Amino acid sequence: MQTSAERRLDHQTEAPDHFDAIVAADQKVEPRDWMPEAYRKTLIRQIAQHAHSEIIGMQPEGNWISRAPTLKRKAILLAKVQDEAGHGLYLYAAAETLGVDREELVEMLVDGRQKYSSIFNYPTLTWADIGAIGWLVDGAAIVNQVPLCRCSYGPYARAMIRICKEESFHQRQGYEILHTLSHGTPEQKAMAQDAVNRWWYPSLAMFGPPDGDSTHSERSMAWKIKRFSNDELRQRFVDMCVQQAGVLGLRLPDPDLRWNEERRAHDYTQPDYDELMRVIKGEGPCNRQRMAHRRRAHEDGAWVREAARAYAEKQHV
Amino acid sequence: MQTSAERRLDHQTEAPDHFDAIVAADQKVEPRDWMPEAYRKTLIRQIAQHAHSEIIGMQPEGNWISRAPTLKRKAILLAKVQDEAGHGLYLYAAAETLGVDREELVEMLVDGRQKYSSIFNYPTLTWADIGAIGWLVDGAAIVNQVPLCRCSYGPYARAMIRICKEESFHQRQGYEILHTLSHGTPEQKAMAQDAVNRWWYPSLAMFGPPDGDSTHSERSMAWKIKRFSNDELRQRFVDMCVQQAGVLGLRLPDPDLRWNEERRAHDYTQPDYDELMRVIKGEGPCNRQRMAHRRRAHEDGAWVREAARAYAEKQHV
Amino acid sequence: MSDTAALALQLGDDALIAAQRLAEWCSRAPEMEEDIALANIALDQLGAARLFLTYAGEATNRTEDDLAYLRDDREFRNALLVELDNGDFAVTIGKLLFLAVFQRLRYESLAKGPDRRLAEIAAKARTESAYHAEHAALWTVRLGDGTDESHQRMQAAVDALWPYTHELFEGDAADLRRPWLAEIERTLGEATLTRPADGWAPSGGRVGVHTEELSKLLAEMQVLHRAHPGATW
Amino acid sequence: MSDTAALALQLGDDALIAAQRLAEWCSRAPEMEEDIALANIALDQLGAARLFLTYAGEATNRTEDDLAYLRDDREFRNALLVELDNGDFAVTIGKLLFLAVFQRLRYESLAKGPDRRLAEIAAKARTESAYHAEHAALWTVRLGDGTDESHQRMQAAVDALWPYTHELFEGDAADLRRPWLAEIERTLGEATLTRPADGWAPSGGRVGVHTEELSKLLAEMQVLHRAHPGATW
Repeated sequence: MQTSAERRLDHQTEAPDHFDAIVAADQKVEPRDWMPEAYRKTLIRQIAQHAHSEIIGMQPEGNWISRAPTLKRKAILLAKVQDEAGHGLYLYAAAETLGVDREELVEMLVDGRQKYSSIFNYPTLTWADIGAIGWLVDGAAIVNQVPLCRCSYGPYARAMIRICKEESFHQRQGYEILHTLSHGTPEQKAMAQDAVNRWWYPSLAMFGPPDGDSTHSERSMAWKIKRFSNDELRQRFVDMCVQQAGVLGLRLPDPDLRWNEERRAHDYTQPDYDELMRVIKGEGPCNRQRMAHRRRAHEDGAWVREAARAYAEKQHV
Repeated sequence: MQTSAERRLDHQTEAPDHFDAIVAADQKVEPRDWMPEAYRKTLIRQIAQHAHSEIIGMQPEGNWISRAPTLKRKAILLAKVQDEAGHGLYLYAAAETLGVDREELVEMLVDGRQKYSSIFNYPTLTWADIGAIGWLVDGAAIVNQVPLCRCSYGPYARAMIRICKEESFHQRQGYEILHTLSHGTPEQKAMAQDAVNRWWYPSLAMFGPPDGDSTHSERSMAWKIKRFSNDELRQRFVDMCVQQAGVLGLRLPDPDLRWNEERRAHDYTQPDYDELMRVIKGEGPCNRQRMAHRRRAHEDGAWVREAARAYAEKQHV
Repeated sequence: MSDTAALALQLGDDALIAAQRLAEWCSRAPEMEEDIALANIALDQLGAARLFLTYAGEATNRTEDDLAYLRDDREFRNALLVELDNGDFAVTIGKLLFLAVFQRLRYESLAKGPDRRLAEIAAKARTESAYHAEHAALWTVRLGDGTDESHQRMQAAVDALWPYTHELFEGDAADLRRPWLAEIERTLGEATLTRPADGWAPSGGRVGVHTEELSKLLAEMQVLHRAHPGATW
Repeated sequence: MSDTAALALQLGDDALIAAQRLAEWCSRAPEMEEDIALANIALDQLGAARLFLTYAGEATNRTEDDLAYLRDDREFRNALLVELDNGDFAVTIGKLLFLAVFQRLRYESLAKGPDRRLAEIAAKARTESAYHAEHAALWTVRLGDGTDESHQRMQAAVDALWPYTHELFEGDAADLRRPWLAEIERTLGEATLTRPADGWAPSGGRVGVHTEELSKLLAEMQVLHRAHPGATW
């Protein structure tokens, strides 16, 4: 009979092979499986950042709930922002399977040690921004996320399947808002075009730096966390948007955007990656505002969470 | 040669006669003069309540500064509310000549030991309320205050002269707002009538309970702090308003209001004095809100006042 | 306006303004689960508001949006309770508890009432209200029987809101106060909170005399709709 | 729109939004004298705004009220600094200090400029700005060199606002930064405050890309005017 120390040793020596085999066979790594520490850390960082993005992402859209132009739109938008909180929860739960606490992760968000998607550091200036976020930002997110449904880490892949389903619903809603605006009054159409003008390049930047400059990418590919390069996904997104913009009757704000017959893809102007770096560094229009908002909510709620804990403890006595 | 103690004794024995003589001769009692303790206390209470009313009175009108319908109206309203702060300051200064501190008085306001005029416990619901407050509330204040310009206590009388001049300017502005509204669109006219409907009876109640129920009144008359009874002033106000309402083209909301040839005055329906008592007791629509607002401003500003004191002390070292 | 339309308007306005206030919590709640729960309740209230307002406007050919976006505060018929500032989480929970228990009782009674349309809407909404009341009661007990601070905040909230509960039972709803009180007193008791004394009973909401807060809430709620008259969204 | 009209619009919008924010303090200031002083400054800003906006609208036949009440935030040209939330009294004083010193320098330069109307308005406004700057400097020093708490709050305000000052010097106003800095650094020094490092420099106000706050400020400011198109007040 083996001692538990021996079993652990066995497990650890056999484990790397087992892990490699799972990944090679396109099967899922599960929480009980051995995994390289770097794989675990990469996943925690990525899933947490993704979860944080859902939570911070509630703010720019939440900004228009009180002012939504019809009750139906108000309900749809509120439900959407609520879904984002839900996505945050699934993702924190997926991260927790890797041996971290949600509370710990939230602390890291609140004190700036972990990041969230830079796209949410741009302001929502008009109602049409709600449409543009749905169409472009959720659209980009979906292009990014669909491959993650096949990610090698099981809990993350399963969370993504659920999230992608809802995201594509959100994207359709955003598209529909823009469609209504662009077929509405001249003021509404102008509002829609203005929003697309402002959100286009930040959406392109959501795919991250160009492949040449991307850190972490290669290893993530090998581990089958990531399946396509930043530039591949960006191209896919551009091609998709061009077609949809036509139906919407809106221009994408890129004079050099055109079909390249040879590449069977659109040529397009790259986003300003220096701007992306500045926004990541904390110098986007709304970084401080988003963080302050999150921090205030967290602090203002402290007494409530404490009360809930105290009450729960009394019930267990 | 007299000792100072003897002089003081002399002063005190001679003083009551001197005080009575001043009052009888319709001259002014000044801070240096001896005065009965009850006279002093009555004045402090009355002047402080008057000062508090100016300060609390900033709130209902301040509620519409951000929404004033033109820039000109915004400027006029802001200047008016600012004047009220100024009136508060003159009046606190007048009270201070009677040997109390402003800070002490403000504390008494903030913790509810001293009152302010109940009229400010009604909400301003529309822009027309700004007109109605100017016309009716300032109008009633002027009818109340003009006789105070001849009050026996010098500093109070002089403050009132200055205040009455500004108040009558404010009243004209309110009248003019209502006049513009009542000659504007049907919606504007309806807004004006609605405001007059709501402010009429509370304005009548500003003159206090009917003469039969009025405490303090007789002594104040004898001391020439007060010169007319509550009901005399109320009648004067009604007669004045009837005539002006005609020019405005607005109805006063009293079906029994009519000229009484015999009395050479208008008969009118008395305000609901039970309501007045409830509002004084703290149960008006906005008592808690007004007090909470004042208290918050006071508390939020504490660190600033402290800093100013600390800085001033450093300069004197 | 018929009595039924007037009643539908009142019910719709209560639910609409409650939804607008609850939605202010979105992205600000004390925990993520609660963010979702409050949004859910806001969505339920909004859903009920839409049904009631649609019904209220039919006779006069006005849509739910006409009623929500093109009336000013003097025309709104909600009780003052729902328009009050959210305050801290305890105030929000207090408002919800008082409102939701009332709504549930009212919807139960309407579901048995003579007007078929109102009965249908009420039958659907009462299930939701029961959940809202339960959720609010749970938090009332947690906060009341939690820490010293939470107890004190919850008691302060209940004290501040109590006067505004009287208005709910004006007119036809008078009979509901007794069962409402029974349920509220039970919850307050469980929460180790003191049931405030009755006294000051502000009102006016049902005849359009609101607090100064409502016109500001509406300014924000209606700004976009009003800026584009006749537009489709 | 001519360059002059565009400039007048920018100057008018700075002053108008500053006035709107300052007026929020009315009945809320830390002492009564300060309530009066802030209202005075708001009135000065509002007065200047009216003159600039009247001039800005002449060529296109729009009144000061057309410009103030019938544009949305994408059409406003104020610097972001003036639309930021008032925050605590230290933030308000910091905003006023940075703005008023800038306005005084800008008005001084315009008063000597070629456009007669702008020069006239600027000549009047610069005296007022000098007073505003003095008042703000006085408080900056008092708070900076007052108590520990006030020092910390004033430093935090200066740090938070500093990035937004860069935008003031965009375009034609670039030359003013040096004298502005000299004066601000002197005041900060006297106030025992640290001058923040330059770095992040948010902008966009001059082309109508504002913070999320502005459209909310405008929703409240414009609600009544917009609700009654064409009415006289």
